[in-house]
Amino acid sequence: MEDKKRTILICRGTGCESAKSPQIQAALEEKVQGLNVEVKFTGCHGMCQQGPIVVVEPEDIFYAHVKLRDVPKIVESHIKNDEVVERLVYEDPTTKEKIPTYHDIPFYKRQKRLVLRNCGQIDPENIDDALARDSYAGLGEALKMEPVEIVAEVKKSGLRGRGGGGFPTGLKWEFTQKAAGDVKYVLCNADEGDPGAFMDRSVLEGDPHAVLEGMIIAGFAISAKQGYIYCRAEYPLAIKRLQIAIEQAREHGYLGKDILGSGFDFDIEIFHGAGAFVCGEETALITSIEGNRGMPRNRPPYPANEGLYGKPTLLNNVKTYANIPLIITNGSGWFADIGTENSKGTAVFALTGKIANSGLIEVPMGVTLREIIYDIGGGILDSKEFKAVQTGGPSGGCLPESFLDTPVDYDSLIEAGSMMGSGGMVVMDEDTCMVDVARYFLDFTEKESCGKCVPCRIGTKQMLTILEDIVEGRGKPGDIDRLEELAHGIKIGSLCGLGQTAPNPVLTTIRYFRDEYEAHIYDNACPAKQCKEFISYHIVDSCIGCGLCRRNCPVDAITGEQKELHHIDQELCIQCGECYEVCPPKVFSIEIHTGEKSTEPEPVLQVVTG
Amino acid sequence: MDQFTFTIDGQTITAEDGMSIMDAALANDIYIPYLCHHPDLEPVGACRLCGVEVDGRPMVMSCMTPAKEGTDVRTNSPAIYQARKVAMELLIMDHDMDCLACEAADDCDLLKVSAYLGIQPEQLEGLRPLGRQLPIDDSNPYFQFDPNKCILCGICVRTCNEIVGLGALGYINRGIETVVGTFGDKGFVDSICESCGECVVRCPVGSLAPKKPQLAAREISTICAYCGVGCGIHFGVRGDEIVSTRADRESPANRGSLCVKGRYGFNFINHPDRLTTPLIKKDGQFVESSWEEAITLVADKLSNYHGEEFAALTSAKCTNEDNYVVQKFTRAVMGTNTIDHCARL
Amino acid sequence: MDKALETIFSQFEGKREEIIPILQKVQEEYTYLPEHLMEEIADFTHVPGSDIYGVATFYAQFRFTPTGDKIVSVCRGTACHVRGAPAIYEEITDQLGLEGEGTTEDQKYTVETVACVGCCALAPVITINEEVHGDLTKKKVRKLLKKEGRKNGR
Amino acid sequence: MTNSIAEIDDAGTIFVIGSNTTSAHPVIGQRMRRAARNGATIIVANPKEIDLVRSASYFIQHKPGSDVALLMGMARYIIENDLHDKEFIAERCENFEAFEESLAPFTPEFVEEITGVSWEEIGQVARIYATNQPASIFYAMGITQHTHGTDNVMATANLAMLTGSVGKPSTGVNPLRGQNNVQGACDLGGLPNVYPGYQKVEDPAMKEKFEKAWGRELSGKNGLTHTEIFDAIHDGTVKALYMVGENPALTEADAKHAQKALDKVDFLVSQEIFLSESAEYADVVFPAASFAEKEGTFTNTERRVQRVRRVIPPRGNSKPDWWIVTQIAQAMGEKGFGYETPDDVMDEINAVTPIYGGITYERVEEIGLQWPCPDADHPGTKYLHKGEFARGKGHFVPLVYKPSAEITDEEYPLILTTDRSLYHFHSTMTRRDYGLEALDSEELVKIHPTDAETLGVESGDWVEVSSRRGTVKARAQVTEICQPGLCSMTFHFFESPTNEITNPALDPIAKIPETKVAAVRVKKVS
Repeated sequence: MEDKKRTILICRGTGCESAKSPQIQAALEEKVQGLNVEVKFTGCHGMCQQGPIVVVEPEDIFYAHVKLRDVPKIVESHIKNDEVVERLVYEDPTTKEKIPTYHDIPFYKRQKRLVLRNCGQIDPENIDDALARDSYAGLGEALKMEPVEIVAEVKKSGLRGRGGGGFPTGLKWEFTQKAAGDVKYVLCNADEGDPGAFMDRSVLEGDPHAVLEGMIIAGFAISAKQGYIYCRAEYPLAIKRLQIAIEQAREHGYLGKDILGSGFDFDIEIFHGAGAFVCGEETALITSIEGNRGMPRNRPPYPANEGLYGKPTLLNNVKTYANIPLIITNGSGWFADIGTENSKGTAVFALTGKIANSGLIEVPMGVTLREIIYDIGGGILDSKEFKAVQTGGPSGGCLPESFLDTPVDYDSLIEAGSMMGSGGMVVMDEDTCMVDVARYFLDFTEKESCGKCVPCRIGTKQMLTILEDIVEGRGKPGDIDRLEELAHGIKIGSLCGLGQTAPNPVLTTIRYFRDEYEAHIYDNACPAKQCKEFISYHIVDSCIGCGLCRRNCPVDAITGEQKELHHIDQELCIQCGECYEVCPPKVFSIEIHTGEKSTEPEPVLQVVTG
Repeated sequence: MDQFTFTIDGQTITAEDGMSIMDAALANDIYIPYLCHHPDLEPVGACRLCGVEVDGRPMVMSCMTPAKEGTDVRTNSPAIYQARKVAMELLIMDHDMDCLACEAADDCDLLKVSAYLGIQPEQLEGLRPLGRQLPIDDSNPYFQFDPNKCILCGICVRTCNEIVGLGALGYINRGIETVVGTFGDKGFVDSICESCGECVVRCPVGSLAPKKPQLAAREISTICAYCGVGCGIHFGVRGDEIVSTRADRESPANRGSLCVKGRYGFNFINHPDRLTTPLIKKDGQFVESSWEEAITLVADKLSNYHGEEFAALTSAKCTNEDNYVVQKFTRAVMGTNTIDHCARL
Repeated sequence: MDKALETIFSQFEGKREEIIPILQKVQEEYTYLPEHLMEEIADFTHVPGSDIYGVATFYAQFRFTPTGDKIVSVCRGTACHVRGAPAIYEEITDQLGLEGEGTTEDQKYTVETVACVGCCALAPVITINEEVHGDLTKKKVRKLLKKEGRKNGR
Repeated sequence: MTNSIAEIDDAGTIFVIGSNTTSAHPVIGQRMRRAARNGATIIVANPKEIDLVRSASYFIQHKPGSDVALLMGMARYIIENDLHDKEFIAERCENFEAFEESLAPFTPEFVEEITGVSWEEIGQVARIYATNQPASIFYAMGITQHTHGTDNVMATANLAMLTGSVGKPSTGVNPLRGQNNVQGACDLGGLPNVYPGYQKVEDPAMKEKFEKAWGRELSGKNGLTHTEIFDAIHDGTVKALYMVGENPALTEADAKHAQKALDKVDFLVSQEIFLSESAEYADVVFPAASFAEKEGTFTNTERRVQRVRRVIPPRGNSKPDWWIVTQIAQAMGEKGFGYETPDDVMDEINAVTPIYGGITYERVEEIGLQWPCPDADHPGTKYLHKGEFARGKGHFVPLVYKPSAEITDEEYPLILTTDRSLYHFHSTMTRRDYGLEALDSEELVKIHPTDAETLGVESGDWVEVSSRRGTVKARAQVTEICQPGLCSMTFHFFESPTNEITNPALDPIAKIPETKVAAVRVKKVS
């Protein structure tokens, strides 16, 4: 077996890089000198929690949590002696079962990776690696087609915008193609701002050529000569790899003048976003590229007719473009066979929150939330109770357990009061306060509102203030109705998608978790025991008097002799939770109570005289 | 220009090509509430109050949407009322509602729209007051800027850009923190602001307001007396005093614009230094005299000079008629062509 | 004009759409956007100063005061939030003696929050000068800052 | 102005030379900036970086007094690059060959040397002016207040004719007139060489016409100009001076000279609204009604005659200027001064002034009329020289470069130029407005940082500015608005009477003093 050629793949997505994967790569390269082994790095595998990840091929062995000191062991035992390093193979966090081979890991088994086809498989900084996996094959075919044929293919595929809105991509292409004008632009929205989402980042870091290829095909289809990728500056690695990919694509004749001898000219530039979530909105993104405050414009006119510099402009999300080469190569029929009747293809999610397997997943449209959360995600972290799943980021909603069997597609999620969004999926457990979640999202949208239109600018602030009052014990009867009324007014009144969807987290939490709101307002209780104003910490009889909590209490509220039952002075306690955290797990003698505070009549209006 | 018809609330109205729904409505005396619209400026659709229903499509911004032949526009529907009401309630809760002490109280668009929507105080119960305590900029001698009353309609910012072409004002920060301000958020006088007051004139609320009350009893039109542009001005008069100015929109010279001198620099007229009676110098001192005495004196004296001995300086500040009389006097009475003025200075 | 600024300007034509890239380069060079440089940018791009200032204050990336030696960015993404980011943020500001976002008196640290660094699987996450630190607890934060402090000679 | 203010909106190129438009003609300045926003190309040529530069696409910062070299250089470039309008020149102009010959000395090297501007930049703006039509030229005192001011004006006219930029909408040569009614004062004969309507006093026919109209024998000899009047007082010719609202003690170049004359003259009458620096010298002072207190007309820079109305009654016992003079004439037993209202005066103007022939109060009630307007049916004239020049053919004037009267030397190493503040207009009115005074309350000597450094001067320091004629004191403002070697002051502040040091040397034809160029030295004082 000595001669067997092996490839060691080291993940260097942002997550793994933060855990020193570049050093691991360097160490491996040094150790395998003289052996028949190629060491290369790849983009993200999507299971960042398990990083750094090292995959050995052709055996398809998946090593997780690899440390620098593990390098000699891998080389000595696996490479030289064909012995898999048992200690480092992936362990299922729920079943604790060791699963050595990549494709047997349940997290991957249930997935269908189209957009993520090359992520974790190729060296994103090496175009030859991408070419070996058929990158730019779609472009070659597209250039032989008529632009109208390309648009027809995209239309037939049923692909819908992967940025979240789900507008039929082919239709958008058709509008832009038909729009009058000599100068047109192709824009890629890589301003992935949804908190809790990193799908686009992973694609850009792992397979930048797929995005470029999609954009070039789009450029050919609508007769544009220039493309821009609007990428947020918070993604330095993605920008770097895109830049390298663009340069390599130019060298290989996929970008620039007379692409592949077709006479078609097209080039792409990267625009670094400067930190404004609203720039994910298409008109805001365009005004931002033009050098302005990223404030959305009224539509119509739509970008397809009047976009960047007033010219017809096609704007799609990273993942939308990444789908295009596949549609061209495999045909629209092949693509349309995947997914549901109205939602074709796959959905990519960043599955995060209180979930056992956090990570990036790709599934065919139509699988249920339950399958994603339990079969792929491995269920709730630490065996807690599932409470809600949030999709669509700040524009989406929180769905309770009763919706777990909802199929994941554009229309079903909207019907349930949430939305597909660009792919964030955050799982919440029993310890998550849903009022606080609503407050969190409103805090986000309030900070990210551009400030142009009244409903969004002041409305998000007004809702946030009411929500803050509720979680901090100043809620008033009537607040829930007021929130709903505001929410409806803001939804219909706001200028752009940010404001129109900002109330969704509030509306869905009220719709599905109204009891939690009521508990805060009427019972002085936070059922999730999260809101400080409503909770108190108590030491119960199982206390062994170790003194850990006493020593860690920042306000000296805990008293008690060594080895005796301790006591928390409720007057002094600031509910910081330090005692709860330090109490040894096997002792577990700190309890959190809620709803015990007396209801004090609140002075509604104070008239001060004199 | 081509004309066409469409209906607003069932009433058939005539519009011209290029008119927005709002333009057409206003031209036909149909009121649609708005705060950020101004006829001189490009529309932005920010206040969201002018939304109408077009052929059943809700919330079409009437300020930005061209009127189209044959369309059915509704200025009111439950959804539109709801959106407007919420927007208005939000604005009120974010606004310093000290109306009695406000310069704009007699002409405040916020109050006007609020009245149109019938907003009642008890309706606001349960909403949290968001008013901020931002410092008032009173650096300019003629007007002040109170950001706590600002509704961010952007009319001032657009005016400074589109009308004045200066860009002294812009938006600062983002979201609820957004304020109108100058470069570096300094006082108006420490910026490139030229104090022309075009923004003050257009502010729909009391945020940018003149420091002195300006309500006039009547208006009289004349021409500015400063530079050669010859701007048309309507002076507002109360009793015997000029209390306000308004640019003449019909004047081809200024088309509704004025500069700082023209708009505000009229206070010299009532200055206590004004000469109010003829003065005759006696023993090196000026002594007040009657018109008769002074006229007689000058007539007598001038009879002693003729031709080259006399010279007159007339004035580029005076009227054509003044100048004609002075030159005629010089030429016909004093017998010389030595008359000049500061044309060259 | 400043030599560094001249070098930056030499890479641009002075067009309106270059404002954001120019501001980014200037901040990269000076760590923040000094007022007099924004005036120079206004002249260079023929855009009113108020407009430049408006653009700069719109985007979270731009700063108007010099930063500390280390920039600690606390992610406030959803995944981080539900996994304890607020406590992490509190711990960091407590440890550095700050009231909220800002720079320490000794100019060693600047603490800020960011929308989402896209490392949600490692939540809660902070970055220190672009280096990502994930799966944090209060304890880990204390250790991390101690380590940074040693590097910093603090 | 040959053209109208409103035509600015549609100009392709707006070439502004020797005018600080946004300060001196703010509403026109606004209009230019607005035009620039809508796509017009603004070219500013000025020794100082004036505010309008912010809206300009091109800025030529030439040396003070080098306008002829700059404009002739542009003309040369235009001809060399075949950008001139040959058809227009052939059909509508004359003397082109002589003009073309006169361009010979204006070689690129020579022009660069004189103007301090590279030939490349000059060529660039020349090309824009010639090709980005319609192109209009605007100028003000920065062109005229030179010993070669007439040459400067001719040079702008040459340039306009060369490119056919005259006699069409949004083109022309457009002097921006300073005072509100300087146009009207000129139109109505407030000049020593012409009767109302620019009818020459030396033309016997005109003399006869006015003798008949006025019933008096008239002098057929040109009178003295403004500056000459003060010399004539000094030499004893002029013994009585009648001043209507003028303040030469502050505004005349070499103001000391004027002050001495006022002191010397036998009999001095002043009609004023305030006791100005000059009125202080008078024997009799008449209190005049302000513009807001009387009826009449003003004629603006675009030749538009507009109606002035009595908004409030005259303050105290003050009276309109025409009334005062009428009273004196009557007291002197004169007939022909029986006017009871300004309307009566206008009737007479209509009768004797062809260009005002059809301008009646009734017709200017709303928006005024632009002269020439010879009769009651004439609609007025938006722009001049349409189809044909007023004089027939447009006459190209060959020019040579002449340096300014005063050049710098060791003793006076800096050039002083004057300008105006947005917040003031001359002095008497604006200084008495609390707000304008608050916005701009003192003279500031603007000086370039390199000169300031050499002199050890910082912003806010007190400095003395001295010329061969005197010294004034003011605070310094160190600013890159001025080019090195140039400093600049306004003349609004009696506390720092700038015109006591400016140069009274005259343009030989227009008799305008060279207030834009004086050699000075600046010294820091404590």
